[in-house]
Amino acid sequence: MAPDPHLDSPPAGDWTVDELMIAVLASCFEDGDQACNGMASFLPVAALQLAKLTHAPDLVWLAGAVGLEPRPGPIPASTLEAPLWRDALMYVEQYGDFWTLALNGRWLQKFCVGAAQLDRFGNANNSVIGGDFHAPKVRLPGTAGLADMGSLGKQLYYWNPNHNPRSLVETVDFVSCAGYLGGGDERERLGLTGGPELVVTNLCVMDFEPDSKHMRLRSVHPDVTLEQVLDATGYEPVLPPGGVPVTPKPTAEQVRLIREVIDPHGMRHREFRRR
Amino acid sequence: MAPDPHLDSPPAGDWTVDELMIAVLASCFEDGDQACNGMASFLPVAALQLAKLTHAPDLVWLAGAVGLEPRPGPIPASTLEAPLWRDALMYVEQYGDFWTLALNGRWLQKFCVGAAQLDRFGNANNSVIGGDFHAPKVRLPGTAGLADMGSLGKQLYYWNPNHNPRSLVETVDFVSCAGYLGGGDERERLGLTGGPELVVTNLCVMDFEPDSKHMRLRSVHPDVTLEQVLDATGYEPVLPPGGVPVTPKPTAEQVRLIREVIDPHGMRHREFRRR
Amino acid sequence: MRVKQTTLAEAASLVSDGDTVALQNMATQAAPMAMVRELIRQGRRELGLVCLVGGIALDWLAAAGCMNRFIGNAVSMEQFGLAQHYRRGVESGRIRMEELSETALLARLGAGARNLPFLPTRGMIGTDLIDINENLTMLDDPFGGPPVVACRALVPDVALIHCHRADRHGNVQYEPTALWPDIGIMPKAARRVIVTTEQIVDSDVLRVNPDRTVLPGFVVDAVVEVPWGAHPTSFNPLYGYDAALHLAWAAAARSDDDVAAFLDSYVYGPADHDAYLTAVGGVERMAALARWETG
Amino acid sequence: MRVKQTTLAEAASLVSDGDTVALQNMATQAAPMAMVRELIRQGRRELGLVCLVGGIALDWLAAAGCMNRFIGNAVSMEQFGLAQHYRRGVESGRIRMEELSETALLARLGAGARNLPFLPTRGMIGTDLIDINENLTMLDDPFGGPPVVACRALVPDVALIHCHRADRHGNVQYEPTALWPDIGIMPKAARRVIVTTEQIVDSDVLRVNPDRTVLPGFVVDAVVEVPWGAHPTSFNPLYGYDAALHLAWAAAARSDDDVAAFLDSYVYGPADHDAYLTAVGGVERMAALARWETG
Repeated sequence: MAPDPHLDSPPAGDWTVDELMIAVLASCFEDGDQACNGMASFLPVAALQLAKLTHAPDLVWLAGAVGLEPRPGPIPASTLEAPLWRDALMYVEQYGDFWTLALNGRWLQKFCVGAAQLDRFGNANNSVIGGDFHAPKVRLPGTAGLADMGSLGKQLYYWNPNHNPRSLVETVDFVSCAGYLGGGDERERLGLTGGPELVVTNLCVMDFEPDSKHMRLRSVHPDVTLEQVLDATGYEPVLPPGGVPVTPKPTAEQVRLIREVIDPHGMRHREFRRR
Repeated sequence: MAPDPHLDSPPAGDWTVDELMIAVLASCFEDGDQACNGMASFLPVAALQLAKLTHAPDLVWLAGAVGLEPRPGPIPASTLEAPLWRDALMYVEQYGDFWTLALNGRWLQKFCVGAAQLDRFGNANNSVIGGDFHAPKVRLPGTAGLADMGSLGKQLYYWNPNHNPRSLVETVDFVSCAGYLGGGDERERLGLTGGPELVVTNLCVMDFEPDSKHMRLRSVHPDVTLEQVLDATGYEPVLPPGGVPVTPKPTAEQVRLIREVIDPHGMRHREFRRR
Repeated sequence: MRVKQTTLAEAASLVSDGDTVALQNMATQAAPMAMVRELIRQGRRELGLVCLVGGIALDWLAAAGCMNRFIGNAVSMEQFGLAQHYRRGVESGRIRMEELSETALLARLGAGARNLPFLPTRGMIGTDLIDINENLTMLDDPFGGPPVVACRALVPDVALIHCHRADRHGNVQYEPTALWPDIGIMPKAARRVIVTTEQIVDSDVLRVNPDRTVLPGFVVDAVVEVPWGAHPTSFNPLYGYDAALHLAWAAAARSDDDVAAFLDSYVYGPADHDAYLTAVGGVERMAALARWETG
Repeated sequence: MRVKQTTLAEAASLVSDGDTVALQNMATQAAPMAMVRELIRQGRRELGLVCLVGGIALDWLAAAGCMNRFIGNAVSMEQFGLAQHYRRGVESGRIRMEELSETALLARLGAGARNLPFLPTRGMIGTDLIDINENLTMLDDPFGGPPVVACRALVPDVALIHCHRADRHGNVQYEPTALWPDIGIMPKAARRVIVTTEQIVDSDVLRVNPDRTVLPGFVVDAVVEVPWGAHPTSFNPLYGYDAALHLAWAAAARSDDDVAAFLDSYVYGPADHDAYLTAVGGVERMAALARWETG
């Protein structure tokens, strides 16, 4: 989230929280990075496209972890179906190619993660809630590639369109994706590099305090109060000294690109309806 | 080498030893087997084609370990170049596909091996002769896929167009391909199944005594004497009780197929010139 | 090459009660649905399913009581929500899930295909997935490097695959499209392989594009021609997923009566695959899906 | 995507003395020969080469004194005999060979590509190859199955690849042909990747056949257009190997004077790649090789 000259256009007068979240996620990607997306990932896909259209034209997108640099077009109804990667430069075979590239450690170093539960140390859970693993209260979809990405030295960017105390919890019921585990240097001691970088919700942006690895409030969105954030969070985030800044609004140009070019059919709103 | 009705045509009046060796190797393959070939493997390629044209029409050939069931045609100047696998049904990718199929253990269970040195227990050497491994008297080409095939439960069929005491030796200078190692159950004790089945040379056919795993004379080619074989062999092969049979001559039909259909350009003779 | 062509019913007889079945599938994509319906109709029981990402196929198998275990990465119909019957099966303890990361599932299947006792990954380290799974264990690098997660070989009894075209010998070809791992590795790991195909063609047709052949016939035990055989999942580039049928299932899944009616209409009822295609909208509907009018 | 297009000379500067260089090659096939000649001309020393099967490229590098070690399966020019200079290099102790089975080389490179400390194989068990190699060791299966041979990760400094077409961003495409492992895994294992290509095309040309793209541009550091860049090896389907030049080399290899004259004529002498093509027979010769008149 370094300051970026391409974003220095006036803030939008008319914006919504999905657009703000997309703008924040877009700012996480730098020119020359590579990134893929998974299932039901409308906000990350929009963010990657926004980054490419603004400050990171040489960001490489592996659509659905399959199609290399498809021709730009409106986001379709699925982020894991063929229309997403139409006219790609390459179909990346998954077994030998995609996971080899992802394991390598030099490429695809940033990954956006949606998680049903996320705890104060950035551990994520998409597996089970409550009960026993083999007879849980709630069976979630499963960890899929996430359990890999969390342990392979990637920088993880969590997004959550529905910030509430059931999704942001003191301790996850099950670690399906390694964050900072118990905090401090526990991750490091297991030989893991990388880790969670940022959490972008519909209320705020959080990062991680460098030593303790406790989640830390970085900014609160415009029109949201600190109290609202704390009430909606299942633990106490570290507060930055000297008050919590307000998340910058998306610029007018960013909002225009999202609405007119990237997602004219409003697929991104599905993420908010879903929960 | 079960008796085969397709071979019951009259023996050729006019045949040469390359044709006899091809006929013997062809008889090792059964209908429904799969087999590939490596570099400079004119006799095995001719044998596979002969088997397909006679008793084993459903033998599957992976030409050069690349091209599945190419259209039949005269053997070209290389058994590892594209003309061999022209018009194949499939190009088998080598890393993920070919070696996965070969490692599996259910497919490609028979493999023809050419070796610079072969010892009485069927261990083969294509690595170094004499001196130290890192400053040998003779550096041979290297083991390539052979060191795999010897340990993966395959049935190995050795061919040697130049039977002499330097190529059939008491003990190989270096084991680049596991035969029966020190004999007896040593191979079994390492957990290895399969192993050498047959040795086909320009003088004779040998197999392996079931218990000791010593090489055993199975038949001597027409017009070759037992003494010639023993003189040309760097160890004493086990002799079958009751005298050594004569290797059956190729049939007239086999010779015709080899000369007119399979190898009209006589590429098979290169194997005899080479040594 | 030997002839492997047969019927859906004959091919399904290669799957026995209790088998571990590797199923090509990816959320809303490319599942051999005609074969799945045949297994349900034939009343298979206690199947274990292996998928990368299980979709509607898994939910139908769960609803019909055909399965009692799952090995895979995730189960989801993506935009059509969770697979509710699968989910309730796990929550009630009727279905046991072995949850693996993608590299771990690929390592387990890869080891199975290659006759290796295990393959390693560096994924999952630090998660709770390792300790609860007897098929995973931490292993020191014998060369002094970092430890790995050893993933035990998995050899499914049978793999079910759907493809664009095949010859009657079972040589399997795909149109250029996303090649998911289930195509590349499951059929090599499994003891038996059943292929359904949009079209059976002469072998010479395959020779035009040998680079598009992904499986040699000798690994295949049965091949069956089933046009639209992946419906209601998508089969790119030929046709899109059927959103209407997915939504109808998601709605029906809430009540036992509706589920029974749904399965009667679309799984148990139709006498054969043609009757199924008629039941889901026939030629007109298929033509729309071929234009990717999926909604 | 970033632009990676450059010249042979610039690209060769990415290879330093002492580097471990993974070289696409298969007896008489598909070696990036133009890049090999450039390295010889630039006088690189103490290179380690990694090939599946090394051919004439390796013999030239050995004759020119550029290499002191080799990791691979075999070295042979098939019908044109052994690589005599490479062979004498090993026999004299000037070149050290790490001899690996095919699965072992693929395991070492595969581990390097996947950032795993090792990968296992079941090949080579019982041979003498394991004990003499510190990069191989027997390892017990943690699940109680049979032991495996652990193959330590190999990360070459640079990989040299030749392809049919690429765009200026380094996205690499092949015509349908045999895909040897060096294409699939070496470039992912190596720290840097240099691609020579028969043709640089607009990216939109690649979009017509995305299934034929085998490497994404982001793994590639330099791409150079070099038509006939694999000569005198073959580059199927475009052209066959040059038997005459292979035979000329095999004959020259017997005498030091002849070797020097040969290298002067075909490697050191020609000012650039066009001059090389003229020296080996020019347009007419290339046209014959394109018809696979290789003799």
